[in-house]
Amino acid sequence: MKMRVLIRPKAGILDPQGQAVERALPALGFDGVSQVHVGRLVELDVADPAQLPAMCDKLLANPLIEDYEIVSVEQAAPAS
Amino acid sequence: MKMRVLIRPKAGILDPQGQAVERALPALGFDGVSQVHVGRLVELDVADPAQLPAMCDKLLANPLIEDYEIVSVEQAAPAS
Amino acid sequence: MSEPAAIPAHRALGLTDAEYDLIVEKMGREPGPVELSMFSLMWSEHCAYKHSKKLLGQLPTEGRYLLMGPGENAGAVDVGDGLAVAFKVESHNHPSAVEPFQGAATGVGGILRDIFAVGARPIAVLDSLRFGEPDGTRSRYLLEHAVAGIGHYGNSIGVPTVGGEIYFEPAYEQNCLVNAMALGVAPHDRLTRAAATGPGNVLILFGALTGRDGIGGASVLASAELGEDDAAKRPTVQIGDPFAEKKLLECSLELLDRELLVSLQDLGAAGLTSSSSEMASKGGLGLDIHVDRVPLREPGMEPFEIMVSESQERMLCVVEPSKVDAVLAVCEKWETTATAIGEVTDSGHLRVIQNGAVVGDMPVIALVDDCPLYDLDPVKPTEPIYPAPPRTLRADDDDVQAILPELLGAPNIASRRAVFEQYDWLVQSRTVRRPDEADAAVLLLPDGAAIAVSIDGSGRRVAADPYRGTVEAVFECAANLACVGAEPLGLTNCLNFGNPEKPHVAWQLTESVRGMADACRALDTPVVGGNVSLYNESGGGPIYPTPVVGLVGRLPDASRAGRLGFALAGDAIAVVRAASPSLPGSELAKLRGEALPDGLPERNVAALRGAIELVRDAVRNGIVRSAHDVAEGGLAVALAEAALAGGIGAKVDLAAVGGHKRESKPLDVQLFGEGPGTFVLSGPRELLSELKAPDGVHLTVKVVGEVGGDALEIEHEGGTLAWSLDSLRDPRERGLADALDDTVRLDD
Amino acid sequence: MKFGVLRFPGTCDEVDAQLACERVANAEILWHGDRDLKGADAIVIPGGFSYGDYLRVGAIARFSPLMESVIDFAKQGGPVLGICNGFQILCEAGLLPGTLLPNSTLRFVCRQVDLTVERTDTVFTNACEPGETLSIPAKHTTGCWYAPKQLHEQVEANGQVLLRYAPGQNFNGSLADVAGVSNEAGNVFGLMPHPEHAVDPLTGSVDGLTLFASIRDSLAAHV
Ligand SMILES: Nc1ncnc2c1ncn2[C@@H]1O[C@H](COP(=O)(O)OP(=O)(O)O)[C@@H](O)[C@H]1O
Ligand SMILES: [Mg+2]
Repeated sequence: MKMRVLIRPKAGILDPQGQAVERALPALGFDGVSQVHVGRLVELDVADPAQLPAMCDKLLANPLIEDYEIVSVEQAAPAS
Repeated sequence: MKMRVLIRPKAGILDPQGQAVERALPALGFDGVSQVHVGRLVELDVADPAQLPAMCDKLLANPLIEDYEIVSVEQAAPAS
Repeated sequence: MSEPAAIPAHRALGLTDAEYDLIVEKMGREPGPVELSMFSLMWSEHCAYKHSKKLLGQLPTEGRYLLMGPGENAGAVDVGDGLAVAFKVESHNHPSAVEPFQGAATGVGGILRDIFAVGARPIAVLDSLRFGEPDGTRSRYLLEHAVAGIGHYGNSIGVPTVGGEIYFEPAYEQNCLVNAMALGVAPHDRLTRAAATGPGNVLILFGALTGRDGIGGASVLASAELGEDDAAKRPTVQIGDPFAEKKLLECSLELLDRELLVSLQDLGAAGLTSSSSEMASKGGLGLDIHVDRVPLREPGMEPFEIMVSESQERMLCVVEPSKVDAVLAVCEKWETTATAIGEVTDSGHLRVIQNGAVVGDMPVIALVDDCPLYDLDPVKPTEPIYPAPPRTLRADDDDVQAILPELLGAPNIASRRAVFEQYDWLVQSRTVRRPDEADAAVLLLPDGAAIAVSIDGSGRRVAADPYRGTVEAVFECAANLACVGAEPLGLTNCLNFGNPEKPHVAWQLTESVRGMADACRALDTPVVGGNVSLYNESGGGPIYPTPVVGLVGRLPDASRAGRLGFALAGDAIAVVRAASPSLPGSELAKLRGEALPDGLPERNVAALRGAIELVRDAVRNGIVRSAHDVAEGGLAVALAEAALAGGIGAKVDLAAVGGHKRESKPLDVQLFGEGPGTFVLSGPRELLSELKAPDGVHLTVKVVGEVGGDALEIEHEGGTLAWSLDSLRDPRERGLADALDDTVRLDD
Repeated sequence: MKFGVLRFPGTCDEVDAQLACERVANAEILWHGDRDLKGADAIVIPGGFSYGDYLRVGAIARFSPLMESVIDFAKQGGPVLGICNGFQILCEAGLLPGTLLPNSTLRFVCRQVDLTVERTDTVFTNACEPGETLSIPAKHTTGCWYAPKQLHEQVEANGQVLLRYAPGQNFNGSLADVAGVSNEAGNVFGLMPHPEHAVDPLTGSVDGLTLFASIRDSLAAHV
């Protein structure tokens, strides 16, 4: 089954990449952007999706600083 | 408006990170995983979502080697 | 292959009708699609050196220390103690223009493979970069990403990037140059050649899987000017995987140490096609390649795609049948996929076989040796080729007080710290002189001696005078080596030029190679290898002709390696001068918006060599505590650099500098004039005053001042100029850093 | 006394670390696929890019067979030193507190830095002078040490911060200028700067040697 794991910095955790993007956008003429956070996207085909939380806790995410969210690709909406 | 950009390596482009993860998982006792790809997740609050594709092309993604997909957070499935 | 029906396939692939007819003649029939695609690569400029090979024949390739010259993946020289140093410089200009991070990264990956393909363990990388002026967003983007890409690859694979050079000129706006040089060490007996020998021996492909990377990439790219449709070339961007290459490197060296290989060859541009045909050609034999056995990253690849794929991090080796299992076991240990894909034959043909069916069958000689070599028709241009740059100097022309800080902040002179701090320059514990510490990088050898290396090539001065500018570039490298006490052993080069079919570019190329040959002879230094990158002219006309020179030397005692910074208050300062400086073609002239001169002054080559030897010996004998050669920005900039590097000031009397032309020149010429053959030394007065020019050599050696204080003071006929070190440090540190700081990069 | 120096695919500084160790004792390189620590009295996890730093620095290496043995070794009180990537791996393995985030500049930086020694009564710093400043090179992209408030307070309260960047030297944005932390028991220590690259006057400073000497001396004291 085709799944996605969305991994993002926990709220309040230092996110230099997010800050850098937020600083850069106005210079490129994009205003009204805030709350930028940069995380990781892991896409994978997994036989037994029930294993995913364990995979995330063990390898894919770092629970100390990251939250994750598991989405099946079907659920994810396509680009607008 | 709270939006998400999912950025992943273009199909056919080498994805060393995906390969490394796919190699590692069986050793951790997770089998039946394939087609692993690692990309970036960007979350942001944007006043005018219509600007997002331009932001992606200019800064958030590298159109030469990455595809991106724009999702509004409402549409995305909740954490498990 | 899909190309508009209108153009015949061979033209779409960059072959002329005449070349195509010759292929038909050599084949005795029309080539099939697989054969045509392979010929189109092997007969491309990049692989066949169609427009440069005849010229390259002029370069001296014999030398006392030479172990392996042009023709192998990298050349090698003897550094004593049974050790060899292999080195080469190569360009990755077009891929870097398309995708700077990956283009530069795979450039480093490619040159490293050339080094370990000859059995040497890579010990250093240097980079040579050319961009448009950094006030342009595009140029800043290219700079930031190319530097990040070089660092990414070199840092991750554990090879230090110990030096390099960057110039910014409008002429590179449309064509950035990204050249990378690598060095490696090997015991003499591990040096490996690429010749496939022993019919019946097995051909093993190992490393990364083969995908549709750079299909018709570098080779085709490098052979046609980049057009508007760069985008069309983008889907095939090659991604570098330094982790895979690190395993490939360790795996290759272990295979060689265990003496399991007959020969070894990297896969670079033109992938399997050029690596296999070069191996067959060097062995004078044939090869059968079974494309169906090649492990693929993507399903359904056509035989021609497999043969031309430029997927990175792959090697090819020839193995005796009895050793195949042992080879596969070593590859397994290094998590490196290895597959027997064919065998050596005595057919003299390269045969491509798919599931038993022959889909390509070509005489190796036709592929490798029969490509026509073209004569150039060089014509010296009657009109200036390059427009005068815009004036950027803020100071008045005669305000020398304000000019020095401005020069120190100029993109071509400002501190490179913001760049080299992104490189690991110390891994492997050999780096005796790190960036900014000396004019050349110095790398420790096991026996306490050291290798010194420098890379240089000022396109602006070559544009002003292709012959003398190239001579200067070679002597500049030799001067850098002299300042750390090293004697040249061998030279590598990358010739970055425009379209050689245009008479003025042909003239630049011809004159430049002639200059390089003469300079190498003057220094008794052989050319051990190199690379040629032509057709660097999209949009805004040709680039500055840019022969990038990499010079490798040796010093007997690493602990005596020279430094460029003033060391001790009270030390005397001496200036060694073999030629008088001038402003045309200088950095100051550029800032003043002056057009290039038509020609550079003639130099007394014997005097230049004399100065280099005098400085080298002074450093080796411990007579000096600092040595720095005068380059961009002239004497004043060199003095400022020596003061800033040492964190201590200096007092200098210009009148004492003299120079063998007695008439006194305008102040700005004395301060900022450029040209080879001038050095700034410091050391104990009693020792420095002993320094004498050897008899008959047209050379002046003068004590001109003293180290001390926290300002640079320069006395001249008209009075005394003084700058606090802080007022010089600030512009020098910020000049380039500011340009880099406002660019953002998410991890590529 | 013998150091065991780990080698993973993608490790870069293991030979340098071995040479550094050999200046004060014996050293042997241990392969990630084995489980045998070959009788090493102390373990060094060197710098580099194990598994290419892919996914997350140190995330994959920490699961190698050899690391399981190292984790047991550490739990029994054996001294373990993690340098740069080794520090990252030890954090991922849960042997050291906190984690390492990308440098605030997002760039790789290679630079000589000054470090202040916070304690000299430890396995790893006993050969240092109290308050001594060490000049040691650092080189990394992901060296910003971070711990949630509560954890950080604990770490400080327990005196687990052994090295801090001297004033003005913290280029990566590390919390409280932390350059190196130990575990609570004090037998596991990680730092971002590279002491193994500061052991020879020819190639720079020699200040890194004291850390290796400290480990040797503390082991000698305990036999
Ligand atoms: N400018 C040059 N000066 C001297 N030798 C050169 C030059 N350009 C290319 N060569 C030599 O020609 C041979 C073929 O070069 P190249 O195709 O770049 O090798 P590779 O495919 O291994 O990179 C090499 O041995 C190289 O050293
Ligand atoms: Mg090669």
